[in-house]
Amino acid sequence: MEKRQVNKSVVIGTIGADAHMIGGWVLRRAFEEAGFTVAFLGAVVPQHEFINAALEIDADAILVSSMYGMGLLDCEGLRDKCIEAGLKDIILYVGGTVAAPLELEKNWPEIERRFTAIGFNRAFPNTCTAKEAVQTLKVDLGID
Amino acid sequence: MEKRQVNKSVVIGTIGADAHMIGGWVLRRAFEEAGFTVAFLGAVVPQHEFINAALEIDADAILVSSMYGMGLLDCEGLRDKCIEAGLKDIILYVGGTVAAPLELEKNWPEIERRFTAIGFNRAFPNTCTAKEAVQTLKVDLGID
Amino acid sequence: MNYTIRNKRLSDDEFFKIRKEEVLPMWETGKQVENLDECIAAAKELSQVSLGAQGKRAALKLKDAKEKGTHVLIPQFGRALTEYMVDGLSYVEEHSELAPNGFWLIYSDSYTRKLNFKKAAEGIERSRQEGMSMLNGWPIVNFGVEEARRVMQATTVPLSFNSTDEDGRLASEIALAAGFDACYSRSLQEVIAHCKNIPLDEEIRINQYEQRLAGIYTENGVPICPWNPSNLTGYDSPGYRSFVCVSESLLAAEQGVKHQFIEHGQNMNMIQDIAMIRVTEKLCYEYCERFGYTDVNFYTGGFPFLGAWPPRAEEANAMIAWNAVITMMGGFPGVILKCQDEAFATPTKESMAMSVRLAHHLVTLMGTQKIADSEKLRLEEEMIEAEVRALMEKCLEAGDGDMAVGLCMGVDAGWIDTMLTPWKYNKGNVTVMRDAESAVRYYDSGNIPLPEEVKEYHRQKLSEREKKAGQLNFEMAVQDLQFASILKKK
Amino acid sequence: MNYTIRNKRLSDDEFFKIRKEEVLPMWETGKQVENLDECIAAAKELSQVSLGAQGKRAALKLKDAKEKGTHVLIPQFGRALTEYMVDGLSYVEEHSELAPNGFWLIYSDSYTRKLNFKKAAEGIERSRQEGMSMLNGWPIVNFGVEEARRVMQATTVPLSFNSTDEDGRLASEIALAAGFDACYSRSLQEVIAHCKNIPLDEEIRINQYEQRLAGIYTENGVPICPWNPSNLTGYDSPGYRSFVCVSESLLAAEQGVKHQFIEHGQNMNMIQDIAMIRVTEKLCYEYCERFGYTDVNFYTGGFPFLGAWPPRAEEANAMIAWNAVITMMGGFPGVILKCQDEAFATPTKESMAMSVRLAHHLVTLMGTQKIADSEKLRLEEEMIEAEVRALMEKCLEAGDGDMAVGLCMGVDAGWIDTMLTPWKYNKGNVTVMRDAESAVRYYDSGNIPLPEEVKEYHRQKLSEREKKAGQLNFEMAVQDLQFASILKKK
Repeated sequence: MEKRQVNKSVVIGTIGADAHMIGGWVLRRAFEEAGFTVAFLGAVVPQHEFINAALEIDADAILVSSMYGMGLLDCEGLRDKCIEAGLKDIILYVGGTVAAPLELEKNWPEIERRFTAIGFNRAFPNTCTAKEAVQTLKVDLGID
Repeated sequence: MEKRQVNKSVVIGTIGADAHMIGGWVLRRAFEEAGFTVAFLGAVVPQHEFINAALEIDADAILVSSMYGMGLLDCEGLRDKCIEAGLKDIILYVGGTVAAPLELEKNWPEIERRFTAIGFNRAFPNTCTAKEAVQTLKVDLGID
Repeated sequence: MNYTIRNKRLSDDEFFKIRKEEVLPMWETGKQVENLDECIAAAKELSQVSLGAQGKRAALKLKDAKEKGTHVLIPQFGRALTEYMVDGLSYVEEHSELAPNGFWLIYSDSYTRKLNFKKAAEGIERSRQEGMSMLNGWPIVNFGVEEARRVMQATTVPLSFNSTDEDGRLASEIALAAGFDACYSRSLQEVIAHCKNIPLDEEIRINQYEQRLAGIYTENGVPICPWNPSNLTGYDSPGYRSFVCVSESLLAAEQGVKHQFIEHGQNMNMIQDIAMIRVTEKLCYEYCERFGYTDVNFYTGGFPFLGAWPPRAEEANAMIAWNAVITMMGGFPGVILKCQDEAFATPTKESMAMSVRLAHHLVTLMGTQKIADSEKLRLEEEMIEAEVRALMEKCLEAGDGDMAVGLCMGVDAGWIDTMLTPWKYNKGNVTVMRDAESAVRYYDSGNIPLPEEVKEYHRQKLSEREKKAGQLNFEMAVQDLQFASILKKK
Repeated sequence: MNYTIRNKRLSDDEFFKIRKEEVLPMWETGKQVENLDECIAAAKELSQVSLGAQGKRAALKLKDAKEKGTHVLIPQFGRALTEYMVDGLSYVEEHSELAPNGFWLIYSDSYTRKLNFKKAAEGIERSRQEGMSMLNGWPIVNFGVEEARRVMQATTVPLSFNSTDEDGRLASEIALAAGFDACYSRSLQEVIAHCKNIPLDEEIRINQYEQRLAGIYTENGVPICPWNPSNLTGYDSPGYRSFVCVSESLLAAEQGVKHQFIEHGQNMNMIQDIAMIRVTEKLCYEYCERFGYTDVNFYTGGFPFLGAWPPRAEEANAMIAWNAVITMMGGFPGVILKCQDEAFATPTKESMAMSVRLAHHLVTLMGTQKIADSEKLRLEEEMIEAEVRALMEKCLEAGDGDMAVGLCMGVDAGWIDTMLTPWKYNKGNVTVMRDAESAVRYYDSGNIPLPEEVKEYHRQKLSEREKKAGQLNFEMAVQDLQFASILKKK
């Protein structure tokens, strides 16, 4: 199978019932500055809107922000929906305060395990900077 | 042997090279208010001054204050000197911040063990109030 | 545009029609509160169980603190299961000095706030399976009024329920029937903070119901103290914050609300935060008076910084302390508390107890110390007041004396505006930045009707930063968003 | 009475005679610093190892911060063994933002401070046996100059050695030769705080040597910044605190000290603490000017509350934060830090790192915010200034222009006086209490030459408390001593 061409485009938004938009907003600026095409969906974004936007701009990656502690629940099923939509290989990142219980947040390997299990490529704690996110995606896309 | 008569008198002072006098000063007021005769020696008091004062007022107890963390070292030998001076049965209390290392201060049973080993009747952490000290001594003297 | 909304009290007919047709059917637990008289009687009973003369009523705690010049500590809590709630509230009350003078701010989870009760139910189930709280708050609607009364009985202090997001009506019904406070006064505040698609006039309509509900309880002997919060996005001009609060005080007062806890998210510049809250209180009284609402009581409070928090306990402690110091130096009775977990997770009982202990000792240490009157404070107050008055008057003029209409028109026209929000109707043509002393100023005031002297003041303040930091640019505004949370790596 | 002491610079002959006969023979390690030129050269070398343009010199760090309006964080440390010192300093520097702008305050143990080097040696031995620090500081004299240099090399920031109690001369010699700062300016401060029997004139004589030592290093290219502390007993009138500092600034200046870190223990009333420190700085410059010491630099700082601390981390955090907030709002560059362990033990490295992190984030949050000028602050400054001037002028008059003589006469006559001290020559005829806002006032001013308007001001302030709390009495003064440390039992 031929590898899909990288076209430096990402979808960014805050998933679920979460109204926190600043993390995504800062990310958007960082990716635009790094030369990416960005579909910025703001906050309170349902899963299907991420996928529609990804199709529209032929995105390399969907970057999901979640700050209110229920990211784990909100992200379940997103990979399956991507596959259904023909986005089997799209990169999925999640970042923020992704789990309400402190016992989970303080056990980051467990968080990563859980997100890997539901098809995410990476999970970033909220100490991650926008710059680091850009850098990591570039590496994952093989364009750095 | 006949039991010595209780005459409600105490010696109070801060031992060793320690200049903290306020704990002792508050104690003094509480004991005076409770009807005790108090020999108040202030701060930076060597062991022999405690004993001289105790002989002078025929004290029931010597209340040693120590706030600077070296009370354990400063108090060693006081019971022996009391015995030499004929004050075999005098009650010895120590109170304050009696050990410099946090690992000791946070292990209060060990502090008590150490002070008991060198002949003290009781050791009080610095959370003890003057009122509690008076009450405890009254019980120990059987006058409550 | 044409708006059907008016700032006018709902008649009983209107209220009970909405109640029956819209509110109670939202979820099966709505049936439990059908009989409003019984609910009010139960609330009266539950909140008189009292530690002091004020019972478990936030209004009376705040009134007492305001009169005495002291402070009411207000920690926050919300977990997926009722047993976690009971355990958490009891733990904090046992391990801190919250009682008798403080009270609780209780959160529901965000699914509940979005009326997604099915997903909340899944979260409850999931939490039971995992043995931990997988929701970011307590799904009060799913649990219903009896469970809410269990929570009320587990505490020795009042409970204020945060009835937030688009539609808090059913949640507020249940909360009030259990003896809580609820019924936040919020319309513009709420769409800016938590909504995406709802039009403002619809949000006002929904909120009028909640306000009227509070009014009915109050008229029947249970004094409800809705919060009138101005937390917004965490990055707003103090004048805008104050304006939102003052404008909404009129909407609440019209529905019969007699106690309003007016609280503002703090930007962490002491002088500016204090000036903002003082101006709000002054103008709430003044505008309510002007419209004939002469018997409304306002109590002020400070909400800790709403931007991003740092991910280490010591830095979070610095923020807890500095925010509380600002609120107390302002002389504001309500001291709302975040905790060390803020950057990470929904607050744990342990961290919340620590936060109460820290703040309580600040109360001990600071006593009745307050900021002194000064030229600087007066000037800051004047500038904020001028901004609020300009917005209020423009609203009233546009709405022909009707604040609800004026608000809608201002937002649509873009002369009511703020920088960053998930809400699609906000124009977002303004930019705020911090000045050399970390006060928040307009870098670009867009189409806000900012008086020229206020504009000039903001410009001058920003130029002080420019002198230190070089030419200001938009990147700096972005950095400002993270100034309190990003810790330097070593 | 007749005093032989005079405020007059020691001649080289006098200085080196005392050095040879009194100071170096105190303990065997004195021999190591015999050659003063070599010591100065070594100090220069050691302190130029630099993270920034200011090298490892406290004077230059403070000067820079004063010019820029920023803050220098100053944590404290002292453990029985050199390896604990090296480990502790490195740990904190690695786990906090102490470097590059902060510096250390290093404590010796109390046996060393009382020149009981034999007992310090036993403590070292005992610490080795027990595997923990059984001394409350680092016995610098026992360890000698090479070990001190090891400590200096282990840190990336300056080290200030607290040369406290009756006689810090040998300790200061060793500290300076290792590149530290030392040579506290302290005579009345010290007898009040830490001594019992030594007469003041003797204490002044001892301290003149330390001051002259600092002068010699400074004249030879190593700018020493002695602390001129006014910490006293923890319960003193702000006017008395300020007076002690101002009077001692003259004694230090006469011996050639060019940099003085004037720091005061804070009473935790923001307005009063800030007024106190500002008055001190102003009058230090003024009186030094008057006596021709025109090239002395003063840097201000705040020392956290010196009374009893609470035995729980959260309450201690409240005190760390509130004290730091006061110092920063005053605009004072030096922010001295205590830590959570204060109520319990000698600070651990872990708690000290936490304290630095908390304070550093306050610096981030507060930026350059300062207290605004106000009538209230000005009045407080006026009252303190009047008290200090009255005492200074009475001293100078009694001493016929000689501050050293005046101080001795004032103490003996009892018109220089404070409430509580271990020192037997203090009359103790004054009582201080907290007023309604927790500011410290004279309940009884004894024989202090307090101007009538100041007396009246204190009376009026206390009557405000009386209105709230009922008739004042001595018991309240006793309770005031513990107001920050006693936590209510539940």
